[in-house]
Amino acid sequence: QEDAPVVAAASDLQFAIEEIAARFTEETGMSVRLSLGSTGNFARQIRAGAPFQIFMAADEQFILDLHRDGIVPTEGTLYGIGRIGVMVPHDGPLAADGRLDSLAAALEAGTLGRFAIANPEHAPYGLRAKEALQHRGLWEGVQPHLVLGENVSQAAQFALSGNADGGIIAHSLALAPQIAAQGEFALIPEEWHQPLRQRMVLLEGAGEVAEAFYAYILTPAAREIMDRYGFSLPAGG
Amino acid sequence: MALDVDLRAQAPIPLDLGFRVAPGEIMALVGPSGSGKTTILRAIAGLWRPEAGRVAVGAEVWLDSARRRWLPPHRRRTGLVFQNYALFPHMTALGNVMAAMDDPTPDGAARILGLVNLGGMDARRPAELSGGQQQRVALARALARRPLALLLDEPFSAVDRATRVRLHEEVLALRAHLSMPVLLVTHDLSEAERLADRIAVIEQGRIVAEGAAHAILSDAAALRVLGLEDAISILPALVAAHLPGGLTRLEGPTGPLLVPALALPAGARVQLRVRSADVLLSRSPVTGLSSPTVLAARIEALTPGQGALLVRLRAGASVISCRLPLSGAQVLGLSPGEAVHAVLTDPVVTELPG
Amino acid sequence: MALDVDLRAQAPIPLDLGFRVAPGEIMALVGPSGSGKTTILRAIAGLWRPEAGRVAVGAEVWLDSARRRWLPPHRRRTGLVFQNYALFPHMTALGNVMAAMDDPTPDGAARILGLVNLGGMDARRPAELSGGQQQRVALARALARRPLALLLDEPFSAVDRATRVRLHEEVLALRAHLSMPVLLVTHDLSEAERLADRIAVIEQGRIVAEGAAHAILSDAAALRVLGLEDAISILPALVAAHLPGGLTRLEGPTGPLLVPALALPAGARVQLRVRSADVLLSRSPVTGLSSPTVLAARIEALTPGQGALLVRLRAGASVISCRLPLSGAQVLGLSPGEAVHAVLTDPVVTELPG
Amino acid sequence: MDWTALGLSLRLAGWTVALLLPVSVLVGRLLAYRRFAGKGVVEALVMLPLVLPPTVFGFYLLLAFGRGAPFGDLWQGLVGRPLVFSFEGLVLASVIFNLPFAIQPAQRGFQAIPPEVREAAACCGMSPLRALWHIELPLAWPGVMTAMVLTFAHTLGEFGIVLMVGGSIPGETKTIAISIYDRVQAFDNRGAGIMSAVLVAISLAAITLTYALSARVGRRLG
Amino acid sequence: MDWTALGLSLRLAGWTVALLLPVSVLVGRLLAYRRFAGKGVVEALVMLPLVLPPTVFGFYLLLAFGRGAPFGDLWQGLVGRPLVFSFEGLVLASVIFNLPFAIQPAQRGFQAIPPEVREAAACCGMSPLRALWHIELPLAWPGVMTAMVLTFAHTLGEFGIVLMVGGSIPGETKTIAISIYDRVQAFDNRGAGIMSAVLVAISLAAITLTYALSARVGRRLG
Ligand SMILES: Nc1ncnc2c1ncn2[C@@H]1O[C@H](COP(=O)(O)OP(=O)(O)OP(=O)(O)O)[C@@H](O)[C@H]1O
Ligand SMILES: Nc1ncnc2c1ncn2[C@@H]1O[C@H](COP(=O)(O)OP(=O)(O)OP(=O)(O)O)[C@@H](O)[C@H]1O
Ligand code: MOO
Ligand SMILES: [Mg+2]
Ligand SMILES: [Mg+2]
Repeated sequence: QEDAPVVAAASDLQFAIEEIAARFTEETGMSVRLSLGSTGNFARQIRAGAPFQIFMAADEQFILDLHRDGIVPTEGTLYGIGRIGVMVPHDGPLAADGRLDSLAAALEAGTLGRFAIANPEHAPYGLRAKEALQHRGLWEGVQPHLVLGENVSQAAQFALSGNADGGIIAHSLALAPQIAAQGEFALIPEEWHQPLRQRMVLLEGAGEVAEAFYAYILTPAAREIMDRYGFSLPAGG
Repeated sequence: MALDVDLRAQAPIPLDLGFRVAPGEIMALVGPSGSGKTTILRAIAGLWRPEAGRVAVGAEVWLDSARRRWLPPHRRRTGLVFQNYALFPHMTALGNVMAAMDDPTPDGAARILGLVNLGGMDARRPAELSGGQQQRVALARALARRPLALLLDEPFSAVDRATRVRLHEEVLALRAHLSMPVLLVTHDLSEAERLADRIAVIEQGRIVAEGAAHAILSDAAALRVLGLEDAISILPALVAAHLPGGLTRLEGPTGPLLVPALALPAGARVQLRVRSADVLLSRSPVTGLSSPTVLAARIEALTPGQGALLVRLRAGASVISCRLPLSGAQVLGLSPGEAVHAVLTDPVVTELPG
Repeated sequence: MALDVDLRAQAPIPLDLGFRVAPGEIMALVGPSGSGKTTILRAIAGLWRPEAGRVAVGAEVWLDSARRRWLPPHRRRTGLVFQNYALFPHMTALGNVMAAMDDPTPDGAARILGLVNLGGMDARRPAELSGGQQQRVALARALARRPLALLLDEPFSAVDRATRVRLHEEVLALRAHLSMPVLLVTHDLSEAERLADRIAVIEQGRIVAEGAAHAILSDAAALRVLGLEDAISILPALVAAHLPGGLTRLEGPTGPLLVPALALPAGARVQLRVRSADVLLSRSPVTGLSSPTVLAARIEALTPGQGALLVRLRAGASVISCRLPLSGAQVLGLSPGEAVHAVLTDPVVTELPG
Repeated sequence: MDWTALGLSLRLAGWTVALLLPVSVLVGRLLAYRRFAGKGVVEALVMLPLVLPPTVFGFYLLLAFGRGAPFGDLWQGLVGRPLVFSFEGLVLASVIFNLPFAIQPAQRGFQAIPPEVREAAACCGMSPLRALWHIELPLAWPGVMTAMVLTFAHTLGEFGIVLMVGGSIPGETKTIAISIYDRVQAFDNRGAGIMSAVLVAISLAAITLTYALSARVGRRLG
Repeated sequence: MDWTALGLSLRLAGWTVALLLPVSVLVGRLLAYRRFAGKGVVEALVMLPLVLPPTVFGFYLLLAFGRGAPFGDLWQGLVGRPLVFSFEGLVLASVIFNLPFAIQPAQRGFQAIPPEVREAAACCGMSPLRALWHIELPLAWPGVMTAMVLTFAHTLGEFGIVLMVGGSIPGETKTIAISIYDRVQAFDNRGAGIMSAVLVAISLAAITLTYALSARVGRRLG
């Protein structure tokens, strides 16, 4: 365990990656250690020499930048496209409605309370949420109501704690049973925002186990889990 | 108002005593180190709570364990000089005094500091004062409160003789003026003698002797508790007449007494204090000696003491203690019942109030 | 080894003095409150650094501002009793004493506590001790260090008379035994008289009088600084013979002197101390008085004092101060140059070392 | 430079110190002088807000202050607006979180006063309140000072709790700490550096000034 | 329950306290007794690690300790492994971050010793070192104690710095604080609750015990 390779994974992968890692250990007898956090933080830590062997980012740009700067050997592989959607607590004032009509109505009526998204300044899911809101023409109006999570997981926290009327969170989180149970979720149309292209990369000095796990994520068994948590992969992507 | 004190405790030291100090009276508590003197003052001030007892000033009851009455220290109007001063370190001398005043004014506080000979030290903090100066600030602070009972725990121990004499006078003046009961803890018997009306000798938390100062100071047993053999006799008298040649004649229970001229009117009540070592005896009448104070007396008792003979004389209604070197007694060949002439070589004459 | 002290400073108080204390000698520092006595001890111990000066014990130089030498306090082997004790509050009495010992053993520390009459208080912390008990722990701690110089700042002020007498004896014994210089700050002149070989009178940071104890105690000017008018005369003498009738004959510069029998061998050197108020004068020879100590003297000077006449007598090579009530002088009609008989009513005879 | 956030942080720190000063004095004094059963446990309890990670602590506050929780609803009923995502909520959270800093050093400050000095105050006729004001406070001042400076500094830098119960609302709950963090996360190192420098400079000045003033206050109270 | 993380946190807190104890005593004593120009500024500087948000502070440590930074490279050259993302790195970060807690209360503790007691120690022939050990430390103990308990508790709860400098590597730098936060993030409230409860219980016990023991230590040193 002590020398099992460390996988740095964006927090939207929280549930999917845990399941994949468990399955991996079951099948191969090898194990990895998971470190979940914000993509930006991981990128910075990798620049500072963090001993991760695999980096799974929520936004491929971070990995492309690392590669450009010669910090990671390859451009890595796309492992999924993230989706966002509206999550509202049960019995909340808003309806879970992917086209955000309920949100727009509440705004109009002046009944909207707090609305949670991840911080668009640095959280990939936050930025996509912002784009979607802009696309729907709600960005200006909703701003005074926003509460910002440090990452998408915290945004979900806010959305569901009963202190906000709802929020825009990752599909992957909404699919997790413990979150799904707390509210209703509806996907926002894919075209409303830039795609959340999620890329992973093997870092310099990655060992055999890391390589095996990296490969495993792309196997159908793992893909099935990824799909289940909403990380669809476009055919041939 | 009189101070009534009655204290009983087992811990931290056994204590079992009671006494009363009249208004305007100074009572000295004397006794060996560790006998409980400070503890008594602390109990009166309310800083220590005895297991049982009663403390009252006049009708104001500060402690009555029978009735579960207990007044906290700040509600008791005491002026306490702590043995270790306990000044407020962050305040100046003036600030310390003002802290105890009901209507604090810098002028008032400065006046009290003047009383204890500390004029000009107003702005100094305790750390910038010498030991004796700190002690005097503590005294000034205790006085500033205009207390119902003044509790002085060795208040002059760090003060030089000259200042001490002056402070004695201040305390006496104050006592007469404010007529409050004063409790004075001291190890200096001449201080007790000069200041106190009554003395209580404390030993192991009990009063082993108590009485008028002159009685205690001539009580050999009481003095032995204090490690002293030197008794002091006190003779009351009235000023009778002023004689030519710088003499004053007193009349008292001992018969007429000549003393160096006093600046007191005829009829004034005075008291003579004589150390037992300052009494000389002669079989024949004494004349032509530089000390005029000679009286006729009769030997009541002869007790051999440490390297000396203790002689108890009776002169009229008074008793005079006299300590003679053994040789002196042998030379004279004294025996009880004999008449002698006693020369009082250095009597201290003080006026009595009233 | 002798203690050499020379101190000069402007702040916080002006200080300008120097003195030397021989090994085995006790020098008393007396003076009004705030005159700088504590400051002097602190400078010697290294707790305060004067602007200029020199402090040395024998060849060991602790401070020499000319040579920029300065030894920190813990490297100076002093035993200092602080005026406010400064005990270590977290340690027991025993711990306090052991803290100052080179080879700390509980037995050794307990022995020293016994010396200061504190047997059985070993396990008490300062907060559980009375004022006088704390002061004695401080004394024990200072002694425990086996210092090269013992510095005592009013070390007995909180101690009762009986204990004080005992402590005086301890200090004298120790001084003789260890032969270290001792500096004693005290306000109690009888203490200075009993303990000190020499006295320095401090006023405003200067020595205004310094000399053998008997000289200072009979120096009216010096005493006035201390607020005293009561001079003490000191007469050296040799034990000549023991007479029948409980008397001893002394020979000295004053001629023969009879005193109550002494338990000293013939040839022993002694010294008589007489308070000026304890001298009576007579024109005619005195006999039959209970005090045997009478000597012939000549009047050197007559000075009117406060309500008294101060008489300076010469007897052989010695000078005796005498304070007479004005009346006494008038009765006798004294004038300078006359021969008189002086009765010493209560001389204190002490043996001199050697 | 996000001046709004800095102003908010300073306001937050100011309120926290102002509210904790009496608590620090009263509870610190109580723990210093009173003896009671289980005092050791109380002293340890005072430390607890430190032990939980601020984010986790904040999470529980979010639950406790939030809609549906008794306290949150009570507040909403009384004040008319929710406690979470509001400045008041931050102040409350900050007060709770800073309890250990506020109480412990003050307690030590009170303990350091020699007992006979407090006794002398009583014998001078000072009521406990006057003694507190004129004697105990000036003498315990270094400890209380430490308590307040620690609280002030810690509130400025507090991040996790604010993140959890604040929601990063500009002008309301987006403190300078969050703002700097956002710059860092956005890889705007220069912006973060400037803000950090300003924050550090202001804090340094504020603390130095406080120390200097406190020496005077100590004297004035005397 | 993540026992590995708890063990790691306790180890980290232990090391931090152990390393800061001498610093707290020496620097605290220095600030308490020495007078020098600019002391007020030094005292304020000591407070600074508190003022920056831990995450930001951690970010700068990451820059200072990381690859390419002189200090980080020096360490790597000497020890053979990087300082950041290692337990040693966490300890170092934690030591720096806890300086204010460690120094301030200790300083007050030393200041509370009456000067004449220290003078008496010197007059008893105690060298400064012996006086420190036998007199000053036992008397300043409450302050030093407070410093260490604050440090201990704060290290257990520290999150931001550990996250930044550590990288949350299980068994190496993933402390209990991060582990609890992860549970919270994963909406595993039950897991987070259990871990929080265990952490609180252990801390409570540890602090209570420390207070009790410290009373004894104070006595023993006497
Ligand atoms: N820090 C200071 N600032 C100003 N004056 C001071 C300071 N310390 C001492 N003094 C003054 O120096 C003088 C000498 O003090 P010192 O303690 O030596 O006197 P002392 O002779 O020991 O008096 P006492 O018999 O009352 O103890 C005093 O008048 C005192 O007020
Ligand atoms: N907390 C305590 N625990 C045990 N004994 C104590 C405690 N406090 C005081 N004592 C003892 O009580 C006795 C009386 O103390 P107190 O201070 O009343 O004496 P005192 O007569 O004032 O002595 P001194 O003249 O030396 O000041 C002393 O023997 C002292 O050791
Ligand atoms: O990768 Mo995140 O969870 O949007 O910070
Ligand atoms: Mg006492
Ligand atoms: Mg002095």
